[in-house]
Amino acid sequence: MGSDSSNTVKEVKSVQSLREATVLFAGDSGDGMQLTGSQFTLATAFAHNDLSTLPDFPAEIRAPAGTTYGVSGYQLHFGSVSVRTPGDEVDLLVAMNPAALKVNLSRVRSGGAIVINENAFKPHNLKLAGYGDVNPLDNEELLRGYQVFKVELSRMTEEALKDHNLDKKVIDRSKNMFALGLALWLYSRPIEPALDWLAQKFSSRPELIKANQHVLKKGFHYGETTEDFIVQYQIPPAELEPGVYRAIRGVESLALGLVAASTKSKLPLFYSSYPITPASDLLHNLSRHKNFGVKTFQAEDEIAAIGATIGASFGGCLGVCATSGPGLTLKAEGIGLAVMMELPMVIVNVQRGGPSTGLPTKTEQSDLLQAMYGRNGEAPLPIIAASTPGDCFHAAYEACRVAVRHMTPVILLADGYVANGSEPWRIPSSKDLKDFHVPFANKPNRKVEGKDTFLPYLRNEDTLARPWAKPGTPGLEHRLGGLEKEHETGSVSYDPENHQFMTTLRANKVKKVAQILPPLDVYGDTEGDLVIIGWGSTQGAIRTAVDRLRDGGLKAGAVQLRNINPLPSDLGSVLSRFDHYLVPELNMGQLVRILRDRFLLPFVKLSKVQGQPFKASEIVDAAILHCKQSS
Amino acid sequence: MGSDSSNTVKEVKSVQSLREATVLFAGDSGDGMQLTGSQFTLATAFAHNDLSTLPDFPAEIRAPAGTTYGVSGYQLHFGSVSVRTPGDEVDLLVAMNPAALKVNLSRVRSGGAIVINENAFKPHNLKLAGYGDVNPLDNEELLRGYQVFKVELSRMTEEALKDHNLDKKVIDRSKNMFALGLALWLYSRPIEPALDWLAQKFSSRPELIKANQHVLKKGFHYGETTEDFIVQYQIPPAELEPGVYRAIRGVESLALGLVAASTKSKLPLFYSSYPITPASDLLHNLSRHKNFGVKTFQAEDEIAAIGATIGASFGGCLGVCATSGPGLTLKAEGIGLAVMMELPMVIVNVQRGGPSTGLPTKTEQSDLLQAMYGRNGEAPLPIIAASTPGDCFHAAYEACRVAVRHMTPVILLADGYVANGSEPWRIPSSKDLKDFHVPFANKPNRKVEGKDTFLPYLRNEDTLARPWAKPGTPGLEHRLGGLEKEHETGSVSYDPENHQFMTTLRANKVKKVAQILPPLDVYGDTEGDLVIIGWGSTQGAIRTAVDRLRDGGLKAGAVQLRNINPLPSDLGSVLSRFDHYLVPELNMGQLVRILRDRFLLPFVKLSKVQGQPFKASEIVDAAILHCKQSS
Amino acid sequence: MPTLPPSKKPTLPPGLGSRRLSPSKPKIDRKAYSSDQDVRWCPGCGDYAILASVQRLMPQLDVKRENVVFISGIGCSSRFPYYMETYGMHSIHGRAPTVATGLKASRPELDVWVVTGDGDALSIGGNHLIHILRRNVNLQILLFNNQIYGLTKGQFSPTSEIGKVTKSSPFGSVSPPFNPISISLGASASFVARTADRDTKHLTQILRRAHAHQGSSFIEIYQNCNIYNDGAFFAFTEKATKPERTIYLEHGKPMLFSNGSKGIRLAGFSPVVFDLEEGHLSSEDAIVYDETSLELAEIVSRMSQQPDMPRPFGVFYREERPTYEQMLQEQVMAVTEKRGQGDLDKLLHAADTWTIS
Amino acid sequence: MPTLPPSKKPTLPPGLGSRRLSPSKPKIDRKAYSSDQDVRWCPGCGDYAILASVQRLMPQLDVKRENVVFISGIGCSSRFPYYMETYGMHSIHGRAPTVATGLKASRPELDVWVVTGDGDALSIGGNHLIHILRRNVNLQILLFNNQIYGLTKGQFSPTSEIGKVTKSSPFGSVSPPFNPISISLGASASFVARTADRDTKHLTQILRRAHAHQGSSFIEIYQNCNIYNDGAFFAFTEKATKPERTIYLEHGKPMLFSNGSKGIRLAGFSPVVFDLEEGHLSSEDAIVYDETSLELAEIVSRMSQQPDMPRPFGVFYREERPTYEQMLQEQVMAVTEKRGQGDLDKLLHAADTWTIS
Ligand SMILES: Cc1ncc(C[n+]2csc(CCOP(=O)(O)OP(=O)(O)O)c2C)c(N)n1
Ligand SMILES: Cc1ncc(C[n+]2csc(CCOP(=O)(O)OP(=O)(O)O)c2C)c(N)n1
Ligand code: SF4
Ligand code: SF4
Ligand SMILES: [Mg+2]
Ligand SMILES: [Mg+2]
Repeated sequence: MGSDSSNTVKEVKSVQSLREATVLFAGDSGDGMQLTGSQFTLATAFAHNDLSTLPDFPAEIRAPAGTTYGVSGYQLHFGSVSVRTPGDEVDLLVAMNPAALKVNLSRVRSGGAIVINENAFKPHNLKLAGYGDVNPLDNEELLRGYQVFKVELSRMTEEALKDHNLDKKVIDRSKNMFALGLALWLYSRPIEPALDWLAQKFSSRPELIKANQHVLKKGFHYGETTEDFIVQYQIPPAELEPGVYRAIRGVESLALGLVAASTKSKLPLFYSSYPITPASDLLHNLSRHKNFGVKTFQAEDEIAAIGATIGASFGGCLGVCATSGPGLTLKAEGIGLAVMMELPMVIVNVQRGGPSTGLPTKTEQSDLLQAMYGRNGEAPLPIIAASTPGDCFHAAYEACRVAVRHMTPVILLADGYVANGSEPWRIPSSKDLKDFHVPFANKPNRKVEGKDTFLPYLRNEDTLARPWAKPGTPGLEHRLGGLEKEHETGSVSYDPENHQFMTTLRANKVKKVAQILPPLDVYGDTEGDLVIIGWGSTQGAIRTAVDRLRDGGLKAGAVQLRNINPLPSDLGSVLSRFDHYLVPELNMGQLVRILRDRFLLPFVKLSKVQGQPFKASEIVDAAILHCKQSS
Repeated sequence: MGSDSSNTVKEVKSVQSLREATVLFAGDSGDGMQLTGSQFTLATAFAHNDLSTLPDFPAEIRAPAGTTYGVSGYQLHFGSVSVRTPGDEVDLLVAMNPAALKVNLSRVRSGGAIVINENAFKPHNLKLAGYGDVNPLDNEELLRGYQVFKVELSRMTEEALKDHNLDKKVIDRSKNMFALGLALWLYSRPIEPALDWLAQKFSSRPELIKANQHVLKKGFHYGETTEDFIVQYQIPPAELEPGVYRAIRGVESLALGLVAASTKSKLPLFYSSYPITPASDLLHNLSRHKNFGVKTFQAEDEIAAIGATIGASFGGCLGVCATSGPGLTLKAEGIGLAVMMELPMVIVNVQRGGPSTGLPTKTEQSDLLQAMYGRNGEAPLPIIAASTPGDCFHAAYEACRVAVRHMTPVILLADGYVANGSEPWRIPSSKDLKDFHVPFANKPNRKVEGKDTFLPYLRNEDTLARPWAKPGTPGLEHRLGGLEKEHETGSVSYDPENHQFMTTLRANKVKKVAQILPPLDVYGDTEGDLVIIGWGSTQGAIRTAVDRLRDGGLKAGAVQLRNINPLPSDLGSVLSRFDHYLVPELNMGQLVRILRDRFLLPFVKLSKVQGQPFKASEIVDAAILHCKQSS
Repeated sequence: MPTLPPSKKPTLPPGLGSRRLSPSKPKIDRKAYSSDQDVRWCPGCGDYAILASVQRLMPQLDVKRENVVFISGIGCSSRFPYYMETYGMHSIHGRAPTVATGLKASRPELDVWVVTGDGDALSIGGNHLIHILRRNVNLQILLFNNQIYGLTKGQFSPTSEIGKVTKSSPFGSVSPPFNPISISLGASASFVARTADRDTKHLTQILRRAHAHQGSSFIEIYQNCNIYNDGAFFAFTEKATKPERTIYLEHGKPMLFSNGSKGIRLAGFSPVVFDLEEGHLSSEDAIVYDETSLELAEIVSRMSQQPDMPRPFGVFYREERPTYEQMLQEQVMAVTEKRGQGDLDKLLHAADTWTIS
Repeated sequence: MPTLPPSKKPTLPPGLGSRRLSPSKPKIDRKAYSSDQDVRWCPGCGDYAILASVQRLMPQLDVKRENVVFISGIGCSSRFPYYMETYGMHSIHGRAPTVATGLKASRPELDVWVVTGDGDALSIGGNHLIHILRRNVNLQILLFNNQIYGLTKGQFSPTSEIGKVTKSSPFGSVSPPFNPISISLGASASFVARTADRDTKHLTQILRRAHAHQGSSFIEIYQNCNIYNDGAFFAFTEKATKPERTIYLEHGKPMLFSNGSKGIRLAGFSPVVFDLEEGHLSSEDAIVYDETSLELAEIVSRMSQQPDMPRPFGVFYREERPTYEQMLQEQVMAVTEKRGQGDLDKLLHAADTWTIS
């Protein structure tokens, strides 16, 4: 880094060590906040902190500049301790314009720091943000209790680049690098990863590498030199399990899990999808992995996507498709067909705010009951949920395994939060992944009247799976379809007893999945006052809440359900060891219905539908309230 | 009737009076069994009996003659007492061929009568029916315990028509009239309605009127004259409430209910549908009522049908569409949009056997949870179920009223059994139908900054309905859509609190429907040992079972839920008066899940998925077993 | 050179000069048609120009604002209804034609406009599009074709060219595109036209004619998505290349382009370009465009797939045939006339009845 | 009379005389392709003849039985796969093309046939049909057109004529029909043909040619539903009327019918009938059919909508272009070649990593 080295900082500024911190970058959609956030994340990962992120962007592609609905934010929580949520409260807000301040001020903890791009606080922007004629920077009342740093971000960026011979637009766009540099300095993060990344990103345009790197360093140096900032923070490395790590986003992790399942099972991955937020990135990701034999198919709609998945799976491939809520409705009929034909495949649903088009870029967990029951007739299937960005890998892998083992479609539930969020991820070794047995049928399986015959619905007694015979296998020609099938032969049957039998059998097959589930992992106390039951992306907030509750003296535990259908068989005995049951969900209460029905226990729901994940404090409060009320 | 008069019969044969009887006509799809059954029904209705029917036909249009899967049946239960099911056991089976005997023999009660068309028991037919080389008519073992009447139906029909100069096929096709005549005689029914009907049906072909009437009478006389039949039965009129009656099929009744709602509300009925068994008949029915201003639209698929319904409803019409299970999956996304836009409409789902294409011509109740939850996001809506063919009228009327009152889509659940079945129906008078208030908005509803403004999401506090402003109304121009709406203004809003508020509000609006529900009608005992909770078409079997249980000394009651969402508010207090709870459903247990979740009581399910309605005896047995086990 | 068959002589197409149709209209200006919602498209998006043209056109048409309804699906383009101070619906992806059909069939007096994108109309909504066209529901369908999925941030669409590199096709798309004009002609559309966002005069003229047409009017509008597919149509809209690369179809006029220096004639069944300046052939040799000839429309529509051909704009085809809602309404009236207005009590009793007292 | 452009001179279309392509095939007979399921169509249904023709044709084709897959939707016609002793799927209504696309894209070596009805393919399934055609997935699509919904007992379909009285249109349908040939041409199908159940020789010949074609082959098969729409096509299939009412398209041959006594020529852009026996015009004046001309195919396809025209049968259009699965496969291979076969562990580490020990 030559003479720009920042190694001298610590001598002039006081350095304060923290266990954890939460930073939020917020600005216009066009301000590059998502990039800024991810670069800060990378630097933080390199500093060996644990971390969790929450990107949050508007539904519009480029909402008009300056408006509150055009604000894009990236929140990052990191620490030397285990970090599981993007942070309940913000320690540092970087606000690039008035709208960003307006939208996010309430998230900053009292005493927290706010870095403000002073140059953006002009009358026009103030009006757009709804501040009217009064500049909030002049409003002491409003900003009382915060440490406010007004920085002339835009102007200093211009200054820095005045000799770079770049057009005004380009210059203005680099101001996020100033903010990044400053933030990196504030938390004593290395700037090398960001410098490298810039070099790569603009490899074809050296002038932009130079300019952006220059601004980045200027930001860093600004922190170092200006007297505004008297404290610099340092967050020591977290104690993470030994291993090789990378930062990973949920969608990437999902994609890798699918590729891993395909590689280990030697089943070619056929992925079909119709773009929909927030699932599209999975399509983007997988379409790059063609050299793993992955074929991606952008279908004309979600119905075609599930149809193609069924076709590929009939053909002996690992058929996978992904969508979000509205798309899942359209796949319902096809999934029902797959249930009837008993073909293995994985349907990923990256949930978003509903109903209808709802809040397409916001997170929610409100498709659980749709996943369970959103098909005509009795059409049960296994449901698996991913709890963290890194866990998406394992959940995806597991979904594929279950699908193939039991010859059934599996729904894998993720949500916008887990898919877009990122965390440090210990990279597994391919050889440590569970093996995958794919027993394609290759010969007749029954003598009927002396003739070798293939019965496509003969069962494996253990898994209740029927055989998978792929076209191209001589002698196993057979026909599948959506009409009720006769036991074993698979012929069309309208026989009343057969229908009852097959309906029960299909239900039992799904129940069989519980056989291979590992014992439940109860976080915190394994018996006591309160158990919190969650599923999917709420894991971080729930575990943090359990820590706090235990710190407060409650005997509290938590169970995060990876498998929602079937429920793990030891769930009942875990529950029996607690007095109270709290079920926090980002919906109006869905898992809680399943649990109440199953166990007839007074589970209490905690609902949130605000397009945002839980704060740990919300769960803590609800838990305390509930335990108090009922005792 | 001239010299053919049958008034002399009673003198020569012994006449036995019965309280009730069950007759089953069974033959090839081409044998006209459905017609025979409905004519017998009509005659029975004219004899003022109460009755209930169960038509049962194959999925194929014309399955190959003589096979068991080609058997078409029509079962009819009638009596001087209240009749609520098509009968658990058959007293008289008319079997037109070996396959019909094979399929239905087990339904005949021991001691029951079987009239067999002897001429059809030829080697070819026997083989097709799976009897191999042995004629069951020669198999004493098989037919022991039944009164068997072998009748040369085919031959006698030929004889009767030999001078009529008709071709062989036409002659053969009239043999069902012989069977009908004989059956009418056996139960002392009048033959005039059938004679009139023939005259009408063949009005353009007098030779067929003559021939069929002739054969019908021959059948009647055959009973009278042959010595085979020594007893004739008589079933005295039932004590029905005074009024004007007609026999009505469920689909007809549905159609009339919709037309009635349209007439009373003065909302033009716009009905769109894509044909699907067993809902298509509703389209066929309504498309005849154009002079009521009814417009029917056969859409390109179910998605288009719900879309057109939404369009019509936006336009201020009574939008209705109907489908069956697989079609409901396809409507899910559209229904979610209607929930978000809060437009009134009725979606009729005539359930059939699932999953997937399943058993399209058989009955099942397995779409309840789909109706509840089969949409993305939190999208609650009212669900109403029809319990008998005649009740379809009232359920349809009520569904329309609720939809308009609360500005919400409503799902009306029927099933193949209730839609195809028929019963005597007391015709309501149009003036006795509940009034229908349709408050179209016609002026601005809020002053905003001094300006008259129309807020499309301002609420009626009582119903929580928003105003319905139809295009064409000056000054109320507004936009609807599937994105989350801001309270009152209806503008697009991504605000977290607003989303929580609106989600809760939509849920509360549906709950408000409970306000206008009449107190629950508890059948049988209103407190005691056991309450049976059912919904939809199981009503008849459940009530019959309750009668029998009470005869057996149990204090038993029954509640048939017309409203499943929201549940009636007095259900809890009804339940509290009983010790045991049984929930019979034609599915694997769906209502029972809702009830267990809601009341945390040990409801016990009774599941049947055989494409057939419950027999009362199945419910009686389960009830006794359950009460025994738990005491 | 083929001549027009006698029965199909050019007539003044409806909608041309529609101002004359309503000479005394009071001046309502564009603002009356602008809603209070902030327009949220990206700065520079082609959608703005289309919106402005529509808002300016509406007051000139012979309709009351309260009778106007805009219905859209999902996509950037489908935000359109929010910005129009008329009745409107932003429905679900691909289904706008179904909603519009239900609305128009039940309320024929309304003036209904469908706004849709290339993904909305031709990917997920392809079926509804061809069905509304065959039924000939009387409304206008504005397909904003930007050859990309805008709202979902840049995947290839059913009109994207083969080989297109996008987020979902990093090595190039392998799906050949639809030709929207050919599809709609194949589906028996009764009015088929193409125009572009940047040529607001032509756009307005085409919209006016579409509005005057009785039946489904299908208008493909080339629209620039400056974020994900910038410049896709610049060859046809920018001054430098436009004369060479476009040809404007005008009923009864010879098919000429390049400022009249080139023409299109038929060789066999295929259109070919000829140069008037070479002197062998004159404008007499050019095809005289006949917008009532379905065969000619189909021939000309295929020029869009040939890179060496100028791209045709204007009205490809127009046919007068009964509208769906008109036939439906007539049937209702005919049945009512024959049977009399329905009487509910009579209907309830319309079966064999008996009385129990 | 227009002449063929030089580049499009007739060539021997593939599939004609395919027996010669595989001269030494062992005789497997039709039975090997009959499954053990009872055929459950109504006696007299046109589906039987098509089934028999397909079962007879299969052994003559150069494919192994285990590589053959029949995929259908829902409808009477869609029961077809149950009766073929091959792999098969009776999927859901309208979606067979999607299943077939997934299967064929992932297993290009299979020989896939789609069987569908007019309701299945053109009503609920219209979108998938046009998309599979544009993508040009290499398979055969057999559309059994009986102009009615058979399985649901007789409602009008998207190919039923206007005014048709059915259960759902007691006063006559008000929906104009699709022309399946035009729709498929509009959707850029690469092989489009029409034949009929009762002409098993022609049917077989067309199926053979479709099979030989590389790409999506669309075959409309007129099929008699003797229960709900008996005789819909008798004018084209019965001896008395067939010569007058049909014309068989043959590549490179003049368009003649009525036993050679009448011909079709072009007037303007429209086809017209002329009488050879009147002596003014000879067979030289008839259009020489060119199945490689899209423009001609479209012109001729419109004859089906004109009641005074003979109905065209045969191959309307054929074009060679890459298949979807071939392009997809080539892309996979190219990327693999460039990057090497994927290594999972490398991929998992393909990011900025750090080690904690
Ligand atoms: C059922 C469903 N599937 C997918 C989506 C996601 N989606 C929204 S708009 C869109 C495509 C937009 O492309 P286009 O119609 O061309 O409109 P543009 O944004 O380009 O104007 C998609 C795939 C959705 N909203 N609903
Ligand atoms: C989603 C769905 N909607 C409707 C149906 C009912 N349905 C089955 S087949 C069919 C139409 C059959 O017509 P066609 O495709 O022409 O086949 P055909 O029976 O005439 O051969 C319909 C509407 C269904 N099975 N699934
Ligand atoms: S993404 Fe493209 S189409 Fe969408 S608003 Fe932006 S520029 Fe317009
Ligand atoms: S209904 Fe028609 S199409 Fe269906 S099997 Fe019978 S004859 Fe064939
Ligand atoms: Mg687009
Ligand atoms: Mg058909």
